Amino acid sequence: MIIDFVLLLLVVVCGLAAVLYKNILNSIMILGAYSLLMAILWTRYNSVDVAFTEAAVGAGITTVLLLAALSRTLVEEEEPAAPKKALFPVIASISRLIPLGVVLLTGAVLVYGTLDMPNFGDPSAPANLHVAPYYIEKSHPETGVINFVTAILASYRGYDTLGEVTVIFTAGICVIILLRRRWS
Amino acid sequence: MEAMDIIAGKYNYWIYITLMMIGFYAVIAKGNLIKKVIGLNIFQTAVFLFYISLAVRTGSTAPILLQRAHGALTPETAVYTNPLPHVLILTAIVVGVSVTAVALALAIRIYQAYGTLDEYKIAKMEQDAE
Amino acid sequence: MTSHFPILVVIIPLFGALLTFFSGLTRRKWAWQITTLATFLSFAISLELLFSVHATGGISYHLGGWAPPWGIEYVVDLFSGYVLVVISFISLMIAIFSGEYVKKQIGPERETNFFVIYLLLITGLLGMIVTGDIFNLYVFLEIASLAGYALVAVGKKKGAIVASYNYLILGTIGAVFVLLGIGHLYMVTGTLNMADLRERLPDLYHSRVVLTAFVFFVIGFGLKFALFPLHTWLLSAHSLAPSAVSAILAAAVLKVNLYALMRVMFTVFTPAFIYEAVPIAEIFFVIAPIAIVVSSVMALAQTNIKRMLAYSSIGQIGYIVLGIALANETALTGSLLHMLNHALMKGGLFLIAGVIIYQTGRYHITDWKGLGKTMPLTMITFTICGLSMIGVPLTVGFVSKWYLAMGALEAGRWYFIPVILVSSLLTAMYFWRIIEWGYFHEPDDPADAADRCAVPWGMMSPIMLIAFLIVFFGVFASIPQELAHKAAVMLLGVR
Amino acid sequence: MTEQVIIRTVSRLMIPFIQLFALYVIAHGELGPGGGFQGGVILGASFVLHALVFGIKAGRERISRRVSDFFSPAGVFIYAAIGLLCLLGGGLYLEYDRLPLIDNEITASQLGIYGIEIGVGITVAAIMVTLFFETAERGDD
Repeated sequence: MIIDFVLLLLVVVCGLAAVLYKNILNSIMILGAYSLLMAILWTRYNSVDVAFTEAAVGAGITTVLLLAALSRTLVEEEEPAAPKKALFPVIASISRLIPLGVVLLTGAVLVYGTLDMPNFGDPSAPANLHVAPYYIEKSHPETGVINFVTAILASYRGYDTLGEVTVIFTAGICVIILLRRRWS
Repeated sequence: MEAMDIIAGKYNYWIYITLMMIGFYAVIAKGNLIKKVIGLNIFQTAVFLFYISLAVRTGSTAPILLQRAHGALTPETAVYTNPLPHVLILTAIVVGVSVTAVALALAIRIYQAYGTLDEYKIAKMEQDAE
Repeated sequence: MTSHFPILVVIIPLFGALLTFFSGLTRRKWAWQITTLATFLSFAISLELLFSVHATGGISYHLGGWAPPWGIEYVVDLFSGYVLVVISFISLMIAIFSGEYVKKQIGPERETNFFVIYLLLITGLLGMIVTGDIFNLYVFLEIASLAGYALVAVGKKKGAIVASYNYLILGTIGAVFVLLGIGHLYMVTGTLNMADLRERLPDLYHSRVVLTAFVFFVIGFGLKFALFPLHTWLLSAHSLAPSAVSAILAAAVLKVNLYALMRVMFTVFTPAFIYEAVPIAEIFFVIAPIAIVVSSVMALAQTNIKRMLAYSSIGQIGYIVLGIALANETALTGSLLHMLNHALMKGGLFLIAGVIIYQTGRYHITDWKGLGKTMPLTMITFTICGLSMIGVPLTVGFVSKWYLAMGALEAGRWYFIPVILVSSLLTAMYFWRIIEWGYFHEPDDPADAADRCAVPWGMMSPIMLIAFLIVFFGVFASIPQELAHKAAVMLLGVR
Repeated sequence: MTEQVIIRTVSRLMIPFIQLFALYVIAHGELGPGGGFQGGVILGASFVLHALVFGIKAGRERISRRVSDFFSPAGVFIYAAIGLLCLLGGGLYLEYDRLPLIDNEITASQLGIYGIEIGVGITVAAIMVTLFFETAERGDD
């Protein structure tokens, strides 16, 4: 319980630091730590499969891809271009606040929605009562698989997984068409 | 007391909302194109945390059938965490890395074409070109 | 085999994409042939599906043999069947067109991968249309989105990469919002199946979680289909992408994302919720007229043809949204008809712009002097599409605007009729400029007239077919009208 | 340069084990955590590690563009084709119970799941390799 709490705080700190650092290399490293902490947190929430994936993808592949991209671009965040002499300085300073406003508004909507949610960890939350128990009862007799996550992933919602593989294939082809230089 | 209950009972959700706001802010307010991708990752991971949190049942065990050591293969012997959100997030993580890869490819191409990764400088060059 | 059509319509383009990629590895130039064949098969199957649902009612297909809500379900009803036919038809037309176009505008070495991504885009779009599972919708949404981002960037224009990046960022924000919406719904219902959600939601209409989910769906999909004022990415993405890509983005991608929102609004949340529990119609009543008028004015100010067409798309989306908000059968019929019509008109116009740019390299309408003489066939098709955009009788554009206007009267909101009229007038002005430049000015260099007539038939024939259909369905309006009306009744009747 | 030597030696020793572990994870998804996707990522990461330690060029010698290009769609193809095989057996798409030529439904289901996990693993590994090399490779080297 205390560990979870500390982990959650660390995740927030890492998230903030990754955004605030000017040096992008630092940001990427902290992002890797952020993903790894997330993975540890998720193991504590019993989602071993997702934690495994997040550690391999979030902390592994994403970090490597970011570093590779960085090696072909710039390490430092540039100084922003000199602001144009605004006709109405008031409007210019307000427009800089728009992103913050959008973010706060989104946060407010989420908080509003969360007020009616069942408490965290509530065993009788509707999400755990309708479809999920069926998988837990039936997936082994019906598919012969012991890991419920694999049973759902590969069988009950196997078509989603086909879509998922198609997504990653699409990403591969997109990167090829965007970056490949020598085609022969 | 009720307010305390809301704050303490849903603490995980408050954390995910905070993270989402941090990531979202980086995506829309940061000028550097790679920084935006970093923000996008935080933004997406926050939503994953939301899904994982809603699957948690206090006192449950990982969604893998407890087996032979205890003799029986019946699921009733244990309370399991809801496996369905885990499946959804596995898919969503893949989507996340796919988007990151394509975004980085585009950022590299932009750097090759413009010599900068700053959104405002690029916008200015585009304006001048017109 | 017929019973498997709902899945085959999606899986055939996927296999097409894989085979195209394999053929590229063996250096065989079959990309275009496979693409055309796959989109043709999808179109044929869509037609058959539409006929059969029209005759016998909806089809449900259980993927993996698992009954919903435990497994994923595909649902073909009149609404999805109708949109399926529209999207697969337009994707076939653009696939045929792209054969010659891609060689010159995108380059031979990228040709194979262009078609691979094109087919993946079609897979994603068709999958979004037939799915009856809300998370599956998200997965296919992402396939279509990723393919769309890359297609915008494949052109030769430098700015297209930046446009694609911005499109990616906003599109991903939209997709994550949709994911959040799905999570909220799942949290309070425990299911992901759309039909099951519909049954479980009515008790929860006043739950804040459900309200929040709805807000995120509207904003998330709204970002994807460029709902005013979330349209900023559209202008550069649609105007800087290669014309064939602009055509598929405007004609198919926008439509399918709009379809997805309508699916969620009408079959997950039901009309009882969207018209009574939330003020979404009131919000659309404000947004839609602004979008319609402002975009027309902005289109009038453009000289770049593709930018003008991009602005006009925002207004056309406004019409469709207006019809949804009016909440009666007539207006919704108008909206559905406008989805078909806009797909034909805007798809056709972008393809024509593509032909003209392909032949002359001219983006600015002031440079289109005398095109009526040098490229007569192209200009005739352009005129037909333009007249339809204005809403002249005997074209499809008239039919849908008529239904929208009648729907506005029926809803007691006559004040939308002047909005439609003013916008039509503005549309007439911005298309008239082009027709005037084309027909009433002499070409700069009459000598190259003969040369310019030689547009490859592979590019001209889909455009001519689209122009023919615009007139055909304008004259025999009852064919799509009957389908659209039945679909509208079905959507509004799901109470 | 001693650091380089250590890293290289350790990597040379480790990579085969990482690859073995990746195959284990792909095959083991039915029993414990893991599966095609996780295993595929690890397999792809082993090639990426090789390229990071020994250089991009040496990495491409280990797994050439032709190979990764071939395997990228191959996995999706296996997956989607297993779905079609189920149609041949009279079932619905991806209904593994009806895979032709197999009598026992549970065996068929398990085989189907194995098949698609392998498909997922192949595509994911190949695409991870592709993503890394296309992102890291400069046009001029």
